[in-house]
Amino acid sequence: MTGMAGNTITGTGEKQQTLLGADELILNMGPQHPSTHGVLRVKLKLDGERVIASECMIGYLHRGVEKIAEHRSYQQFAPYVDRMDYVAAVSNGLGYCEAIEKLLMVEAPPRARVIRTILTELQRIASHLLWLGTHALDIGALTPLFYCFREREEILKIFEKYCGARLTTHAFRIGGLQYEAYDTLEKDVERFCQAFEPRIKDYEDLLTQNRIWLGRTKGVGILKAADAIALGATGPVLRASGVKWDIRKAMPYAAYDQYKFEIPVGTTGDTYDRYMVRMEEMRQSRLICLQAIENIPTGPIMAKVGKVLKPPPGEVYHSIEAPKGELGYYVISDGTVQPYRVRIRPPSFVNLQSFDHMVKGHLVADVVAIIGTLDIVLGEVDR
Amino acid sequence: MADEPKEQQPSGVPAGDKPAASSAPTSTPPAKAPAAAPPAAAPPKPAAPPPPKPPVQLQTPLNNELVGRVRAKFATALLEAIEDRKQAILTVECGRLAEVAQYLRDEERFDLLSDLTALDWPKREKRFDVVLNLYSLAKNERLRVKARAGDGDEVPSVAGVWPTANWLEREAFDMFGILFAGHPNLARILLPDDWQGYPLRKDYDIIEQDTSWVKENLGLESGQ
Amino acid sequence: MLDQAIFYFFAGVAVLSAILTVTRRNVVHSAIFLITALLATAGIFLELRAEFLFIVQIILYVGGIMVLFVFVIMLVNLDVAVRQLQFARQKWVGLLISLALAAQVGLMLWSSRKMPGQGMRVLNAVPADKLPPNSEEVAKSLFSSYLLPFEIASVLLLVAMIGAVVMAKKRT
Amino acid sequence: MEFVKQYWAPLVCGLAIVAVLPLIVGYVVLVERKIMADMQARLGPMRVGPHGLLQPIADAVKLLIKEDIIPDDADKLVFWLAPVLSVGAALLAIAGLAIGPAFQIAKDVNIGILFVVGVSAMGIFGIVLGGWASNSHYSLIGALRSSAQLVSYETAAGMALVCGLLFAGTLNITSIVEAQRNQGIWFGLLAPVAFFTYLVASIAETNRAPFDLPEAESELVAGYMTEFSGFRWSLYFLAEYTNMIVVASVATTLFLGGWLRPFSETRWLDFIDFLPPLLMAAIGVYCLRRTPKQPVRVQQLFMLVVAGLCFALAVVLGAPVLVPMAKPSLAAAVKPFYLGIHGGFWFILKVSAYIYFFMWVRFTLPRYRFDQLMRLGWHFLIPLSIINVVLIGIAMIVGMYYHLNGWRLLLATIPASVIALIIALFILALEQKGQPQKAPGTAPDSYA
Repeated sequence: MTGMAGNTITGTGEKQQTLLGADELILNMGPQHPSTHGVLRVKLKLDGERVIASECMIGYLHRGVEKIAEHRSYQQFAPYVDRMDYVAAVSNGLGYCEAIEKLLMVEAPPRARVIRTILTELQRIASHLLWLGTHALDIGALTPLFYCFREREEILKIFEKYCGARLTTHAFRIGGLQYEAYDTLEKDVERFCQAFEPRIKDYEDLLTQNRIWLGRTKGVGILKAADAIALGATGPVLRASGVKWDIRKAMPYAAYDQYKFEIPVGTTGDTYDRYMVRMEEMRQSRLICLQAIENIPTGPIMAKVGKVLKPPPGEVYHSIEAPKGELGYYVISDGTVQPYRVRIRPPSFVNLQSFDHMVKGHLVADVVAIIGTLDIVLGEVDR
Repeated sequence: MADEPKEQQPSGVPAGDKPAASSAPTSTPPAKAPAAAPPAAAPPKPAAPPPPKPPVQLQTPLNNELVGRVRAKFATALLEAIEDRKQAILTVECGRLAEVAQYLRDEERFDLLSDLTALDWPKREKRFDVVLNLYSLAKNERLRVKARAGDGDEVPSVAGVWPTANWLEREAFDMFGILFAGHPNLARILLPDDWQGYPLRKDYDIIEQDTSWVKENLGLESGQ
Repeated sequence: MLDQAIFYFFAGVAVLSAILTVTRRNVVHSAIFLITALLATAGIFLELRAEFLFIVQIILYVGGIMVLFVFVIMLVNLDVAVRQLQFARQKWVGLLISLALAAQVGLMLWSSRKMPGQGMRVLNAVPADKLPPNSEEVAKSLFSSYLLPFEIASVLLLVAMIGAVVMAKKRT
Repeated sequence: MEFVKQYWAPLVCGLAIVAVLPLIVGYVVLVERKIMADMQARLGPMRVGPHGLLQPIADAVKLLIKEDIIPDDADKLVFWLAPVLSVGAALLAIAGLAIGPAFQIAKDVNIGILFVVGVSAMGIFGIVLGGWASNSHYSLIGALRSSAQLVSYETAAGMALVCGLLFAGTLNITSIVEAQRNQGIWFGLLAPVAFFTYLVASIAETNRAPFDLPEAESELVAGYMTEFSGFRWSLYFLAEYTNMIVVASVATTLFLGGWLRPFSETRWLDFIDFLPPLLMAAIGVYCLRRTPKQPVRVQQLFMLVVAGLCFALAVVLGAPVLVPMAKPSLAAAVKPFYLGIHGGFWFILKVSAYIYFFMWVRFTLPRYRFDQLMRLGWHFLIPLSIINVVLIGIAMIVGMYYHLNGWRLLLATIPASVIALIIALFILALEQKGQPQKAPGTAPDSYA
């Protein structure tokens, strides 16, 4: 398995005999590159068009979030969590708040948990929409991007009505919710879900049966199930390789155990399967939202948690199913107001590790497609 | 919090062996005497929020069949098995971490290494804790394995067992300076290669770092 | 008078760019001058009202062969080729051959001078009415009287193409 | 002198083309951006002039005053020459085209279509030399890729043209259209497979839509155009769009019956002649109705001007059709006038429909990878077009044998086209079976 470990391109390595006798070409992609989804630098060793080896250089967006956590109180650190995966801020917040609630051995009231589920699922759809738009744009299809952003705009409007912010929402508080659901929340979500179904069909018409799209995604960036588990890939990347594991089903949190939804699983683990898995996930999230808004339980929206949180010393590891994969929080408290250590397990960081494994043997054009299909957000990779 | 996997409940009565306090709090008054045995009837789940009396002791020693098998196989290596908030924690001797990891992955089928990180307890003589959060897809079960390492000790790398540990160990090295023996390419991953010091160590003072950088690069006194 | 002027212009351009092709040190420049030389000859064909030859010259030589020339120049990394010594002191051999060639041309010119009306220097005037469409003429002659050479040539080309494909196949 | 006397008309037309073309290309770009926006649920350029109508002028001025950067040790001569060569080839190709029966620069050039194709093939040099001259590794790869693509798709386009020429029997553009008029049917209907192959090959030849690999933004920055800025870059841009117009007009001339009105020979369909003026009048009315909705006074004025223009055009187009009705005596005098203007209208309508299809394909389809693109060209398009030539030849012989001409020739050509399609599917199946999902490692390297 050691062969799996990411190899680095040191200057020494023997010069492989390439096609025209020309030495291999070291091509630098990024950190400023239209398709690296943020400040990722990929060092590609090419033989003509073919990639022999690749190495990801990350850290350009490292803000030292974990160091900051040790100097902030539990509530003060919550907004920082949104800045990591800025595309799916709501689910970051949910993960953090639930981890601290677990540390406090406190449980959010049912009404709060249902509203949290609705907002997290909407955020998953928004995150997948952004992924679909940029992924299709990298492969050359110009139109899906604008359709996806039109739908995503609807979701961001709902967030704005609920908590005033669109992107880094800080929508949840430790122990429950800060804001009561605004009165037309059910109607807005209902309207969005009704309008969304035909829209997904539009994307599918544009891409799924498109021969060029099939040509560019089928058999590209294959990650077999065993490799996916060994490389720690989680979320849609793992499920597309055929492993049926979703934290929402395996270890249900918030209100997921109350709703029926399937988990889409791929077969070959290539870019096309990851595309199909994410499209199906969007449909399932829509179903969850519809089931959830039917009966949002009444009652308090905040558990009895004091103003000053001093969780008993100890540690907890809590993970949720973020749109990109398993987002884990390992929080250690020493009984004081500030956490002793908050370790965040970012799905994009771990999924990016399988990039080197996937890209070997492909052409430069596929590198772009593989970065897109991993759906990485550099804010989360670098923390 | 219905997410606790049922079969993971500690069946046996907490055995009598002493729970070495896994987290010796530095700044707070020594709330628990490290040697004192935990109150026998540790309430499985404190119903009311912890009353202002000294913070209740949540770490209870753990002795289920998993711990039994591991103790049978690695008698001396397994230093301690406790449970904190219904999550199993095994503390393993640092030298034999790789072996235990191999065993856990092959026999116990913990095939997914969710996370590998490190903790810094400057007060202790072996200051670092290397923490592995494992997950078993088959048994839908989580396990946390800890190994204590001093500053400059060589921790055997588990990148051989789970390739995902490659970058996670590089990050632990980058942030804490823990050396991992047998790691294919131990180098900084997030910080620039010529960065001095290891930021996530407790004694790595941000203010001091900022003033020294400003003085060195800009040649003037930083306003901090 | 105008035809004379155009002819000499094209002929001048052709000769000049031919010389430049040979003397340029930069390979791409010489390729460009070779293209101008071929275009100039195409111009001369046009001047002689042979538009089919004109367009065939452009498509074949300039659009086909020269593109591959430039293609190869790009692919093979040039810095190695430029450093090698180009002019291997074959001045004398070159001079000798050009003299022989000049003698031959001179002989032809001199001998044609005596034949009335066939003189190379005198171009016949442009016929006033519509020209016989020479594409059709070329086609007719190609497929009637010269059918056999046409077929042999095409077979030859086919063989050459197959040979190229076989050689270029990757020794996998 | 007598030279000027003899050739003043083509000279003037040539001058007009070179002057007007950048403007036409500017507005083609605007139309493309507007249609793209419309397809993507947005508005497109709206800021410069009413509905962005002055955008091309703004673009042109921007490009002119932009700083002209030359990479430091680039080859000055070649760096200057490359875009000029590209535009020169494209403009020269336009000279061979015939917009209407009246408007043709190179009057009845005997090798019409061949001239246009041959000269536009010279555009490759502009691209290759441009890529080489800016001596950055990205543009060199981009240049090599695009030249490989152009060379391979030219063959396919050439064979498709051959198929069309089989029906026409001549290379001269005006006589091709005459042939379509005499046979009463457009060659595109007789040889649909050839038309389809030419369509695909022409998209690839102008580096557009699914085949726009050389300047695929997501990979090699901007391919051969990377180092060119300001006016040099706009020359390449001009060349690309002129090539698009050239390719569209060649296709229209050969497959869509040049300047012929649909069903030009059937007398009882003559009311189609009223279509152009009515269409123009309709656009004029639409502009009038939109005028009050314009926010700014000057935009309302502008819309009025546009409406006036449309009505004037409607009158100009209507006159040759209405006048003979009013005074039959004038019919003969009006005839050439009618042919020229209506012919021009239909030609431009068909060319713009063809270009609209280019744009439509560009906004919906993702981009091919380079080796897929080459495989499509060599393994599918070229064999298909060659087979199609053979089949159409056989169909024509059968047609001659049974004296089928005009619409009846369809009886022979339709089976030929069907057989060609079956063979095409067979090739595709072969392709699919040959390497259903070849491991990427063994994908044919594009330079092999």
